[in-house]
Formats: sequence, C-alpha cells, structure tokens
Amino acid sequence: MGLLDKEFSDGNIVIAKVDDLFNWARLSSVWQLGFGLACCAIEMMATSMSHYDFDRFGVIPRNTPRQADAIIISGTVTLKMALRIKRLYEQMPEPKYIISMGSCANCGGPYWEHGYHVLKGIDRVIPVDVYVPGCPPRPEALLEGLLKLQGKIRNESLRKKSA
Amino acid sequence: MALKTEHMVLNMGPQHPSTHGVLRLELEIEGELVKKVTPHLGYLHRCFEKHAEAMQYNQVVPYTDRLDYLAAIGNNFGYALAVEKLLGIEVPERVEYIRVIMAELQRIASHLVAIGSNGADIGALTPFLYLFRDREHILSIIEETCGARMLYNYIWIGGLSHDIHPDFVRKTKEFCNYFKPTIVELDNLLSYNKIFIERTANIGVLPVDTAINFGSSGPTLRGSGIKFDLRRDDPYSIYDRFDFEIPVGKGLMGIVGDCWDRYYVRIREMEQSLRIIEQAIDHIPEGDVQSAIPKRIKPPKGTVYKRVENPRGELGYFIISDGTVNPFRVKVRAPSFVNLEVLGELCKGYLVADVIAILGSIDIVLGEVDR
Amino acid sequence: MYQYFYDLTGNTILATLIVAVFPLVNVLIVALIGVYLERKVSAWIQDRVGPNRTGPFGLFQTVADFVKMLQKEDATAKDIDSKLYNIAPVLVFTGSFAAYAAIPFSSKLIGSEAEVGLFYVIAISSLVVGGILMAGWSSNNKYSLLGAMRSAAQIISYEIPTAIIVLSIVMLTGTLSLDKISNMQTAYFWNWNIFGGAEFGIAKFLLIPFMVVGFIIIFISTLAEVNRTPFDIPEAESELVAGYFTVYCGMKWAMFMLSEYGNMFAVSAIVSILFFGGYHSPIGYLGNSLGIEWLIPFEQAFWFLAKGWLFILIQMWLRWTLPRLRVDQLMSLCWKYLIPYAFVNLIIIGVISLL
Amino acid sequence: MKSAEEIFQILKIEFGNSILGLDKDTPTEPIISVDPLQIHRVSKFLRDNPDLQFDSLMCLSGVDDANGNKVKNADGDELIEGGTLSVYYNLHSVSLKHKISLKVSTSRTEPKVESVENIWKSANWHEREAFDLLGIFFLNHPDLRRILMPYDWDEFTTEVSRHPLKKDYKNPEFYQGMKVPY
Repeated sequence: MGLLDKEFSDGNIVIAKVDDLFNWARLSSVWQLGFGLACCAIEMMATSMSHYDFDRFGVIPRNTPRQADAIIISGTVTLKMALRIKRLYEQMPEPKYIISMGSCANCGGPYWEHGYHVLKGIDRVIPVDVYVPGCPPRPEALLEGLLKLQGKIRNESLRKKSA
Repeated sequence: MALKTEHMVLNMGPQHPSTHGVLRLELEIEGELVKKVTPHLGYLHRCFEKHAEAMQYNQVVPYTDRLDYLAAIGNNFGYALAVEKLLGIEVPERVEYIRVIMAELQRIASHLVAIGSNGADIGALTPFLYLFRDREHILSIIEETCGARMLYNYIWIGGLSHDIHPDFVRKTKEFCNYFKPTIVELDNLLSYNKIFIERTANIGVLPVDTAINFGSSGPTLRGSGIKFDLRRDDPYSIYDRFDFEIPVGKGLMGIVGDCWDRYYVRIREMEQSLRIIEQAIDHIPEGDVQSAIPKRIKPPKGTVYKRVENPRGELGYFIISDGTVNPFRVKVRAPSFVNLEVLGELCKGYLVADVIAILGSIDIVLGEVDR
Repeated sequence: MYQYFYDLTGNTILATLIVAVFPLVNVLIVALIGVYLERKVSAWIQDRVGPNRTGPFGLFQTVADFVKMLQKEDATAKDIDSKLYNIAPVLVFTGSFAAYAAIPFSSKLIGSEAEVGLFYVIAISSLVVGGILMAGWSSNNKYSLLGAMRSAAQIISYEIPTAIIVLSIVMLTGTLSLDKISNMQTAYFWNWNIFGGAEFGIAKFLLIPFMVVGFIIIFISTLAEVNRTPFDIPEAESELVAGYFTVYCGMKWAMFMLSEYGNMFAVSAIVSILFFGGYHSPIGYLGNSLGIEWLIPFEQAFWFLAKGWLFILIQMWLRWTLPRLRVDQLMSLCWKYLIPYAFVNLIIIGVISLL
Repeated sequence: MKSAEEIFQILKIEFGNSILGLDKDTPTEPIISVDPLQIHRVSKFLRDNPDLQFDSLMCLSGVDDANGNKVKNADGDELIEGGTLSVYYNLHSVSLKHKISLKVSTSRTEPKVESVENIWKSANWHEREAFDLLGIFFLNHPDLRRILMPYDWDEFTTEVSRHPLKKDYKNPEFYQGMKVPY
C-alpha cells in the first residue's frame, strides 16, 4: 500500500500520470530538424550514422521545421544566417527544444574576437536548452547533450505550461 | 489572348537537405525546368582571412582546419608548405612520409562523404551510412595519432604536432585490406546501379575548356577528361616518388564530363590513394618529427602562392609577409569556391532534381566556399 | 461479415459498429507497426540498431511518436487556404481507409462483400489524389505545390497500368468481387493466379510467364501509387524538402503518414488477392485436417496478413536500397514501357484464356 | 614553358608603359606590376598569345597595402589615408604548365581596376569578394554585388566598417539588432 498511498496523497495523480506519459512521449521522440551549419554538422551526421545511431533514442531528422521538435545548432552562426535560424525556430510548432552544439554556437568559439561576421553565441537570437561544448563535440558528447535534454523534458509539467 | 506567365522563383536553402550546408540557390524555374541558378554565398563566412592577419603564423593552423572541415589535414598541409617555402626550411623525411600518408587517408575520408552525399541526394540513403561507417575507421586511425576526430591541427609549420602511434602502421595496413573490397561493394551498390546511372549520366556536362576557364580543379576538372593533378603536374612534398595513376572521366556511361564521371573519378581516386599509402607505409624513416619546427616564425618580406591538391581540388594559399610574426595577408584560393561558380552554367536547362545531382557531383564544403 | 456479427450479437447497430471499427483499427495497427518496422528494417539494412530505448526493442517508439504528435501545436501559416488545408488530410486518410471496406481479410472478415469490390477499391483510392492536390495548393508553399503536381501526375499515370493488369485478371476470373477472386485460388499454392489459376490444363502453363509479367507490372505501379522509393518523387526529401506535406504539422501530418502506411498495406493486399490467393493458405488448413471448423477463418486472416506484410517488407527493402527516379524518367517508364507491356499482356492473357 | 623574365620582356615589348615593373625579390614567383586600367588588355594577351596561353586564373586576391598615413578621426578611430590597394593575379597555363603573378595597385580613395571577368570566368566571384571585403571597384564587372557579407551590410554600418579586410576596419556595434562584438 505504501507506494499507492504516497501517490494518492499528492492529490494530482491524474495530472501526474498524464504528465509522465506526455513527457515520456516527448523525450523519446525528439525529431531533429535536419539542418547542418558547419564542421559540427558532420559530427551531427556521424551521430545519426551506423556507428553511433541517433535513432536508438528515437531521434530522426525531419527536413521541414514544421515536423521537427528540436533544432541542433551545429556550427558557426553568422550574422547573415542568424536571421534565417530565427525564422526556422519560429516556424517550429511548440513544444520545441534547442541544442546548441559546439563552441561556435555556444559563444562564438575560435571566432569570438576577430569574427566580424560571426554571431557570438546563438543564445543572442533564440533561447537554448542544452549547450554541448567542444570544437567539434564528439558524437558521444552530442548523445550526452540529448540525454540532458531528455532529463529536462522529464521534469516538465502540464501545470506550468500554458499549451 | 495569351496567358501571362512568369517563371517561378524557388529558394533552395539556406536550410535545405541537399545544399550540403548553408548555401542558398535561387532557382528560376518554368514548371520543373531550371532557367537560371543564382547561388548566394556567405552564410558561413567566418572571417578566416581577418583571423589570419591577427594571428601569428603558427596560430593560423587551427583556423585552416576549419576551412574544408572534411579534409582538415589537406588544409594544414597547404598552409604549412606555403609558410615553409616563405621561410625556406626543409622538413625531415619522416615528416614528409607521415604527411603524405595522412593526407591520402584524409582524401579517402573526404571522398567517402562526397560520394555518400551525392548518392543520398539522389535518394540512395543506405550507401551514405555505409560510407560513414567506413570513414569511422580512418577517423579512429588519425584520432589515435593526434587526438581529434575531425579538426586535427596536425601538420605544423616545419613538422607535426605528434609522432605517429606505435600501432599506426599495422592499423593503416589493416584498413587498406579492409577497404579494397568495400570499394567493389560500393561499385555494385551505387556506381553501376541502373537508376543511379540514369540519374547522373549525361547530366550536367562540363566541357574541358569551360572547366579550365572557370578555374575548376580536382575531380570536377578531371571528370571532364583532362589529366591534371597537382600531385603530378606541380609536385609538392614527396609525391614524385610514388607511382599512381590519375583517373579521369572517360564518359563510360554517357558524355565525358557528366555527373557520373565526376562521381566515378572520386571512387577511382580512393583506390589510387590506397596505392600511395601502401607504397609509403613501409618506408617511413626514423627520426624526430618536431626537429625542424622553428622556435620563432618570422619569415622575410615577400609573397608566396602555394597550392596543393586537396580532395576537392586546387587549394592555394597566397601569403604576403611583411617581415613580422603575423602574416600581412592570407588569401585562400578555395577549390569549392571556384568549383561552385560553374554551377550556374551547368544547371541551365535541366530539371530541379538534376540541380541536386549536379551540386552533389561538384561536392562543395561551405566552410571553404565562404571561409 | 455484417451478417456474421448480426447473428452473433443480434443487434444491427452493434454489428455495424464492429464492422466499421475493424478497418480503422487495422489501419492504425498497420501504421503503428509499419512505422516501427520501417525504422527497424532500415536500421537493419544500414548496419544500425534502430529505436531501442522505448520499451523492449523500442516497440513503443511509434506510440511515443504518436502521443508526442498529439501534443504538438497546430501551427499554420497566415496565407494558407484554411478550408482546403484542413480538409486535405482527412480526404487523403478517407481515401486509403475506405479501401479497406471491400478487402477480404478472411472468408468471414469482409467489410462489404460487394460484387464490384475491385472496381470500388480502385475508384476510392483515387480520392487520395484530390487530397494531395488540395494539400499542395492550399499550403501556399512552392515545395508543396511542386510535390502535389508531381504526385497527381504520378498517381494518375500509374493507375492506368494497374487498371489494365486488374482488367486482365478480371478477364480471367470473370468477376469483380475480391472475395470470389480469392476463392477461385483456394487449396494449394499452385492454384494461385500467378501460377496460372486453378483450372488445370495447357492454358495454365501458358499463362504462367504472362502472369509473372503482370505481377511485376502491377507491383511496380502500386509502388508508384503509394509514393514509395524509387518513386517517392512527390516527397523527395533531398529535392522538395518534404513534398506536399511540407508545412503540415502535428496530427494533420500524422494523418498523411497513417494514410501512407494504410495505402501500403491496401495495395499489398490487392496484389496478394489478385495473384497470390488472397486469404487462402498455400499449404492447406490446419482446421481442415484437425476438423476444427472455426479455426479456418483465423488461419485465413493469418495468411492474408502474412502475405500483406511480406509485400510491405519488400517495399521497405526497395526503399532503403534504391535511389529515386527523376520525374520525367518516372513518366517515361509508365507511358513508354509499363502501359504498352500491360496492354500486350492483356491481349495475350485474353487469347490464352479463350483456349 | 617560359620564365618570368621572358614573359616580362614579351609584355614590355607589347604594352610598353602599361607594364610597370618586375619584382624579383619575393621568395617565390616574381611579380609583374601592371597598370590597373590596362589589366584587361594585358590579360587578354596573356591568355590568347600562343606562346603564353595562360588559360587559368588560379587566384585573385585583393590586398590592403596599408602604406598610407595614419590619422585619427573625430571618434578617435585610427584611419589610413592615402596609399594603395592592390590586386594580385596568379595565373597558370594548363597546357604549357608555367605560372606568373601579376599585380595592380590602385589608389585607396578611389580604387578602380578593370575587371578580367570575361577573360577568365573564375575571376567573377574573386572580384566580387575583393569588392566585398576591400571595396575595390572592378570596372565592367557584370554583377558587382557583395558576395560574402550580407547585401544590406551598408545600411547598418558606418564608413569605417564597410569593408572588413581593410586594415583600419572597425566592427559596427549592431547589425539588424544583433550585437556584433563579443
């Protein structure tokens, strides 16, 4: 009885269970926007390939932002590109997540000082959920980033969100 | 009364699955027929040349990695050769051998991605994955030596960052033996696939004189049937010691210089790279790979233009030195940048689907196009 | 089937409901398993593992996808033609769903034992074209429009060789009823139409090569009709981003997916009915040999599903092996090769069946 | 196959004063200086002459020579006044396998060079790049727009931040609402 008692005392078992189901669904089918920017894109592709197999986690690339859940900013964001990325982000339907992959997307990377045409961090344009460091991050690092994102989704709740 | 019609303008990219990055193509189409292609670049302009001016000579090497990120060692190689020429230094034999082996391994890795993405653009997704799987073998060989998977910062001015791993020779030989049957399998799976041939043969024909006039180089030029390879025609490092052939497009499936020829040249080049590796791997002399690295790199005043045969073509570094520790001007003649220019010429009169095939066969890397 | 359930329950409404719900459940299951299988098969072909984090062997992957899709915002652009935009997925889904009404899953499991079942299936599945055109046009997106145009041209063209081959079977069997066609190929596998039908004689052996040709033609054209590789140009990912459903998201897009997998099974079912004995077992029934009569319909359903899934697996195998054709090559394949061959085949089968 | 001196002599005879000189001190290929408003004629000759046949332009690089006077403007930015901008041409002959480098220098205030786009098509984008990054104006170029930087870069920047590869370039503070410096 112990377990059941505890859950009932929460008083919100229905919402809690629905939350769990919905969170589980969202975190196990994170479809990424198939979209590469620079060097990191090759590592992102390598993550989807036979050796690392992103598909194990239910991640498949979709080419259109309308059907994607997550966008992996894989590489240097230039000023010219930043506006396009912002638009892509706006085209994605909620709930949507962003993984910033690599130093360039995090903070400008090696181009932080003299890069007159490099945006120093994608978070100046769109909100970021998970930062993956590295130049470029190894596929394992990206997988870790995905696990972190899943952890984040797991703790989301229906009550806080206004859908 | 005649209907008023106008061409549809279709924007392909910067986010599009088969523009190989962030290229934007503005297609003017009539139905599915392409009337005009205008490439718009600069979505990955990372200011390499400005950085090179702000850095010291040896600090530029990591930035060269990020030009053609699929062939980072080739980029290092060209830059190191250019500065060494400016400094007038000779590097030890061992360094030369390791450089050549590494560059050829990198060439194979780069061509694997090129071929795979060309196939994937046409719809054959599975070979793409196979080739990435094989590429992992090369990456792990290089990783064991210098600790990075993609951007190595391996070839330094006057030497190398690390000596090779003790297992390097054995693993490289193993890879050569593993990879030969893979090429045959790839031929069966993709090269001689009827649908693939239908999609690429006689498409995007690039005549030799146009190719030369547009400055094309590498497989794009050789696909048009001219034997021009800087490893042979303007030898650098120790390439003149090795026996290898230069595969050219022969028009086996259609007209010389079509997409299939450019694709096929890459496959045959991988075989030749294996040949070079096999010739070099047993003759690496003993020595110190860092002995020739100058303590302070301060070349005399002057200019240099040094070019190497990168997987995508002629990679040239034009360096002006003003006698200080920083380069005064570094200009990169990026093969993809120049090769891409011919796209507008090639695509006229083909269908939208062919634009993808042609772009794939030119094989660009945006990091290098925009720099 | 209605009669069967009416006898069972004694209630008209209940019987109708059961009969109506069954194909829907089937479509959903087909899509659910189909998507999962597609990912596993592709993973297997591509030397990967495939989904394995959701449940045992990742079996609940599609469930997760589905529940996630339910939660997605229904984002729409401002300039869409919203009426058509909203109707299109429903229409497409209806087209593929309605085809199930006439498909005999076993001798007892038929939605409608219509005499013109074959005709009905071919007619109703054309509804999909309308939906696709609507989707492409109303999205107000150039990629969608191109995809829709390609799709309309492709599906309509490939219906001709399909219809001609169907005609040759109709000529041979003399009926349009899918149930009757299945029943003509009863007992053992050498009675299947691909082996010349049940009637033993010189005509049977003469028919075999032409039946094989007919099967190949109809298989290719059904592949094209359901937009599978090498004929997936309407949604060619590397050219048109996602084709006619580029701007659809969430459940509306899921309906396109459902109908795609529904269609895949439907055409596989039609092919197996026309050429491979429909729901009939190739090796006789266990129920007959054991004398348990109620087992037979279940066995038949098993064989039917097995045949259908076999063809789906072949479609997946092709999809992950072959590149895709170009739009003009696709058309020339249809008009220059398939249709003339199908006509010749029709005439020869006609002549042989007169013997 | 011809050496740089021979090519220089041929050009000198053909064009006289348009050929400004030969710089032999560089560690690699010698450089022939040419008048910026004659470069098209010279290039055409180099390509079409049967003894030279320079059919391929390997590289075209714009350079800010930074040889003018350094002055400070009202905002305290250091600017370079006067001096020259240069364009280097690295030519190569695929058939005869010889190489040559050309150089033209033009004034920094009004940089004008003849385009060689209709001789070597590969010059098209290289010249656009030099225009984009250094502001060198190529006469008779069919499509002289920015190539790497955004087309609307000028709208958000001041005079000192038009052309990033100039030695006195200074970052603008914002572009389209995005902060440019770190």
